[in-house]
Amino acid sequence: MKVKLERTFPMPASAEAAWALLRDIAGVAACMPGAKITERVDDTHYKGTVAVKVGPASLSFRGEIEVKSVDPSTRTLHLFAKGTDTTGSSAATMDLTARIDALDASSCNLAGDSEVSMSGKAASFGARLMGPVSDQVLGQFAANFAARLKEAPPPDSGAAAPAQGAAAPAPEAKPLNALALAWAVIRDWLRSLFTGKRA
Amino acid sequence: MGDMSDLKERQDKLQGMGTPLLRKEDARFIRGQGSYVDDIKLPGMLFGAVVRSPYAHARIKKIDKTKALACPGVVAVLTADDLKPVNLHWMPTLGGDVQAVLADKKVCFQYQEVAMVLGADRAAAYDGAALVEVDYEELPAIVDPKKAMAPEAPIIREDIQDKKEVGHGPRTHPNHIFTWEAGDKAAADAAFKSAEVTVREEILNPRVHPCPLETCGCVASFDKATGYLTVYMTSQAPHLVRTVLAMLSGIAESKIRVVGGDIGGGFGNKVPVYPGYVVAIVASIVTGVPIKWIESRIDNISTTGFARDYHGVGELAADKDGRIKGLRFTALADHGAFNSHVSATKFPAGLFSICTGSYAIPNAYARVDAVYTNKAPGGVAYRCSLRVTEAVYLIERMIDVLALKLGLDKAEIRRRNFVKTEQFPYTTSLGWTLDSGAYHAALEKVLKAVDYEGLRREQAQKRADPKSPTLMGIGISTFTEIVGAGPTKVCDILGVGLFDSCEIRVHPTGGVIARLGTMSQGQGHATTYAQIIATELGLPASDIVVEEGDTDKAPYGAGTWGSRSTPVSGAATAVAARKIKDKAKKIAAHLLEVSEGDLEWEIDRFKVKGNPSQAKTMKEICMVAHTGNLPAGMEQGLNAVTYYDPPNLTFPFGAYLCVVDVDKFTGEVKVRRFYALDDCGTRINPMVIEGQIHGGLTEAFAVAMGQQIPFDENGNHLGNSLMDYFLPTAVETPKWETDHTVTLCPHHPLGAKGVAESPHVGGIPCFSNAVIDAFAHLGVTHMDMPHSAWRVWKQCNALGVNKR
Amino acid sequence: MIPAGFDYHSPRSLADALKLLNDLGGDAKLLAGGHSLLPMMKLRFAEPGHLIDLGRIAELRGISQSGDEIRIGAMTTEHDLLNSKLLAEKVPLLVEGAGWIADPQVRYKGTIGGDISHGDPANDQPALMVALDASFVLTGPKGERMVKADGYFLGLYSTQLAEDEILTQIRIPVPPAGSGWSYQKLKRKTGDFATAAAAVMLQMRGKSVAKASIALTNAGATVLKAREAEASLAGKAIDDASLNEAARLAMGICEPTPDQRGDAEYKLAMCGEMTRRALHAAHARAKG
Amino acid sequence: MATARKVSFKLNGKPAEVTVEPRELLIHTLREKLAHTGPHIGCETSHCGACTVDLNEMSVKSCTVLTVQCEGAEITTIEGLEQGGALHALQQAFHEEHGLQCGYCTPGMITRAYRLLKENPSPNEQQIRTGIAGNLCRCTGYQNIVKAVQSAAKKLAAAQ
Repeated sequence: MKVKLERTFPMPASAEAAWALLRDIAGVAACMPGAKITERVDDTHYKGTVAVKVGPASLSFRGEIEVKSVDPSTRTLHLFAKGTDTTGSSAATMDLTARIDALDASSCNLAGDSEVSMSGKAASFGARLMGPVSDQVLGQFAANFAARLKEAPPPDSGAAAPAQGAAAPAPEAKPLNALALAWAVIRDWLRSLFTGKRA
Repeated sequence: MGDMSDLKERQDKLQGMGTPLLRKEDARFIRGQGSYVDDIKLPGMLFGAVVRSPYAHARIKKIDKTKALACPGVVAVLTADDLKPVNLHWMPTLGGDVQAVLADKKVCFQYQEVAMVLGADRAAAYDGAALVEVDYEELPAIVDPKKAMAPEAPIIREDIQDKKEVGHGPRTHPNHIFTWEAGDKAAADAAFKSAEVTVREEILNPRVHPCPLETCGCVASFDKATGYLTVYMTSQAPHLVRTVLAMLSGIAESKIRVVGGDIGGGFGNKVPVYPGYVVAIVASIVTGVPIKWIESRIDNISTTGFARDYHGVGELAADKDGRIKGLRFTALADHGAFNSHVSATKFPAGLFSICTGSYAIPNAYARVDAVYTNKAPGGVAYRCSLRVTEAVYLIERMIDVLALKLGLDKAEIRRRNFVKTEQFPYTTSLGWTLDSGAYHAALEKVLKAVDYEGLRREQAQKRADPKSPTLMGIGISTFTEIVGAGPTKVCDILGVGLFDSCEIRVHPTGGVIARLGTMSQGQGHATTYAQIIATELGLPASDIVVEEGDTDKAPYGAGTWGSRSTPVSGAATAVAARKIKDKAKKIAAHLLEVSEGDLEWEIDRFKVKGNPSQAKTMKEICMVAHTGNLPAGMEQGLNAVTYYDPPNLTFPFGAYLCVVDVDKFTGEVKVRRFYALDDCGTRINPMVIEGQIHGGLTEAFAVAMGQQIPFDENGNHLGNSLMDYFLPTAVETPKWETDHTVTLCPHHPLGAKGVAESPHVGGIPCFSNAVIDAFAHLGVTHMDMPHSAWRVWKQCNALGVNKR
Repeated sequence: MIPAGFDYHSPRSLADALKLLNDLGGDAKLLAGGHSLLPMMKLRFAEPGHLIDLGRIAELRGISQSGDEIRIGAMTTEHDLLNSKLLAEKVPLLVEGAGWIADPQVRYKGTIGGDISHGDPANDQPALMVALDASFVLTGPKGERMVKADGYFLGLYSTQLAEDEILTQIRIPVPPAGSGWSYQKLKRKTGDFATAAAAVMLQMRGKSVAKASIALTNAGATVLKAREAEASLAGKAIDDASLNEAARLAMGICEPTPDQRGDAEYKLAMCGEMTRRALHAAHARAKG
Repeated sequence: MATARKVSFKLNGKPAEVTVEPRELLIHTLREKLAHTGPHIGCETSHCGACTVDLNEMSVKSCTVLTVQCEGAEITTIEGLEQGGALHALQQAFHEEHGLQCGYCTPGMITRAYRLLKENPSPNEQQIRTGIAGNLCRCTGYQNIVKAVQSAAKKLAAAQ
């Protein structure tokens, strides 16, 4: 099962600030609902876990993240993450290209282009959920990202060590459902801003 | 002269052939006392749970058992590396290929067996299975067979990539399995060149699954002290399985006992030998304790014995009156990751060459190309003989396509092409000799019964009325089946000829025990075989016990699939009974002090011609056969065993008609009427036959209207639970009307043919023909199965008939 | 398939259940009929540490009338709804709807509260509740609060029910006498979720529509209330033109997810078709 | 790991007590701890009905009921329908109307029909078909099952 999503979210901060946060992998991970960096292998390779919670169901994936490219000139980050769930019966990959487009001094757009693919039992049973869930995850990610930009100035130098990242101001985002209420409140705000259409 | 009432009373007492005798096997089933494999519980038994691949194609980098082994109740975790020392990590398949028992370095289809966790109980085994950590490196998967032989296609089977052939002739690509041809291509091509009319259609038989209500499973018990292996398993062919196990394990076949027990439906799914069985057996040999392995439903639909996946192209050439001059049928067969497709050695594409159907077609050519894909292996015959549904579907669809092209009525075009009764035995241009048939009579009886003309008039009115919310379709199928493999000169599996057997022992007081090489999965063998013996020997069916499926008790046979039981074992039963009857006659002549020539048989006794008071009943003879008062030199006892090698297959046929109403706005198809006339020759138990027809039609309905195993582009299985896989309930299932004619099989001792598969084989094209006929006036020549509301609506929408 | 291990609690009173829910926190799941949760647990998609079985809390079960309101305990089974004389008389839509849910065995165990709380847009009760303008009583440590069905469903599997709350009662205003009703559900087979379904309540004044209430099942991330479609019918007669327009407007708000039941195009069309048929059937039943 | 607990209930009229983990499903308790192998496992996702038993006068799919939920319950399985050596009218009718073939769905089917007839003693064909829609059969096509339920209903009515 593959789902392609292109989304653009407005961010309440300068492109520089947003870019600084975006290039901090641990910080980015912390914005992913239920995600956590557990180990930094090297500058471009990390190990982590992500717990996706869909109602009573929850899948927790453990796997690797590879930073394919970081391009300051276009403020573009290209990540590839793959993992298998803890029961070994499902697997997932996510190919994410995130770009910061400046709007004005205090705002910018976070443009995300992601392809999520599922394998195994989760694909067999979750087909009808994948689209909506990916959509919610991405929207949640944007909301957290925006929140973090508001909260605290992100580390301004290079890719922060994961330890710092993990200990960064904003706590690791809670799994999706816990934030359902908040999510619902921002949902329409996000909807109204969606520019892309599902491929 | 015995008076009539007395004769009738004696006749009725036997409850022999032709009587709707209630089934003997029901007694235990209605009490919940059946003995299915999962009911078996042996002391110290462990449970095996299989760890399966989430990927359709991937390398296995590492398997870490640590966490699983630390799990409470987990006894062991077996992987390919553990099976290597006993050389059982790979096994031969019924298709002449090899199959990984547990994935060896790579997985080639989703849900493939990677490891088995042995636990003290089910729960522990499943807990352990969830803790086995496998590192995969995903590889690109091939899901569409049409892309399998592309130059850049990833190689699925690296283990055999250099092999020039896998059992069935030269390979042209690493993902190619075999190419099989039948008929005279030049003659067929010539017929097409000179033809007045030709039609061509691409026709898919989608990948489906037989999905019996009981999944597959086994209990393997190896006795280290005696070296004796007992396997209780869900097998339609216990003796063949025992032979395979002997080949695999090196254990003497005399020390292997396979027990079928009661089987909760098979429909082809329970013919092959699956990795789960083999791992359980190895595990029992290694641990010395009994191992139970039972498939989950998801495992069953995802990994064992799928059917079809034939991507066909049909072509017919005819004159302008619709007389068929030539046929060219080809198919691309998706066999999945291993060729464990069930087939007779000489028939890699099964009996696909029956595809000339009920019609006299002078020139024909058939070809099947089989390829590997990253899907589950299998290719079993789902309630049909090998590849017969695919063949019959093609011809019954194509003749409709031809009728449409010529503007001919669909009944009329069949009349014009039927093999005529006087032409039997008729040898087809693809080499089969059809034993007997009365095709015209069957069709006319059906058309009259349903008032065909009236239906066509109603259809014409509906078509003329744009306000009609429904489209009406009328489907006809006049099929010829081919069932009852052997003969051994033509059919073998792994070298074992497809004969079958029956051993009959008659006891002094007239009780009879009969043992056969077949295996009932609900067909009622214990009843119908008893009826054959009752009629042949004049002993009441109630005193005749039939046993099957325990290889220690029953004589060797190829099992029950492809409607073999009546054509082959039924014949064996009759022949064995007749051997006994011949001996009985000698005894009777001896007792009555007359020559055998002076005796005649009457229901249950031999009597002296012209002196009816002088007679010996079979019951009397049974006792005498066990005394000393026998003809000089004759041995005691009344026993016989027969191994029957049929001279030919049998060719049951039928004429079906289906009326559907299609909802233009939802695409839902309502089956208004289904009339099924079957001709299976002599009818041994009409009640059982009717039950088989009902069941077969219902499975045909499921296949035509909803069954398909869907995959996404990564080879993910998208419908492997009973939520998605279509098994109709009593609400969706139509009501069936049945009828019959009787045309005896000339070469069967009882004149009988097989029947259980006809309704499936003949039913599927009938439903399709009905649905497509609903759109025929709009120029639609074909729609692929399954005719789900969604797909049918898409047709309505494309044609714009659903505009409000 | 066997669930992962968990601890089981079967409180005898609502108070005990709330206390357990509070003490055990996020690791606990409420068990109602179990036909959504247990299969997920058997597939090990869900591995809660604790199950709190609401099955033995008598106060959560029963159907009664209080004033012009029908009150249904959250643990009342679909089977009970199907066989309730009171509902047959006062809220026949609920009886008709319940008959379309799953199969007989599942209806004996499945509860109206469980169906609603699950927050699955493919479930049937959400649309029935929205069409009937029902309200839900949510009970938590701080007591009770009332929430309208319309607005209760936030997203896929997410509702306004807080983690420390239990849906305890459903309240349905008795529809005016003469109201028409219908639940039209298209599905592949018995026991399947809807490909698309529409619940309709309809009040007529003479030949024209006084009030229409339309809710759609499995047409988006939550149950959808087809407001524009409802509005378009106000004051109009039910005829081909008004039905087509209502169906068109209903389809306008649907975002069905493609799956084995159909692609988006088909499901969207079926949302319209079910709306049309439900309105048609409701009209045939409406008096006034 | 969750602690096992004692659960007692009445099984076919006789008291039964088992010690089970909370996660144990009723079907496994019946089949593996109490030697009642009449109810079968067919799908595990509560679609096929092969595991149907009668629990407190409800037809339930015992693969989707926890044994711990059955404390104090009255459970009837196919094994409990035969009374004093006499088959229940449904068991007899399934035999006489050829309402079974492989026999795998039969215990669940008959147990379901038993409750159906208690609630509706004279169902018409459509009511029977919807009444057994939670039970799948792969062999019979249901036609003879419907006949069997109808004939049992008549017999039971006559016996009243």
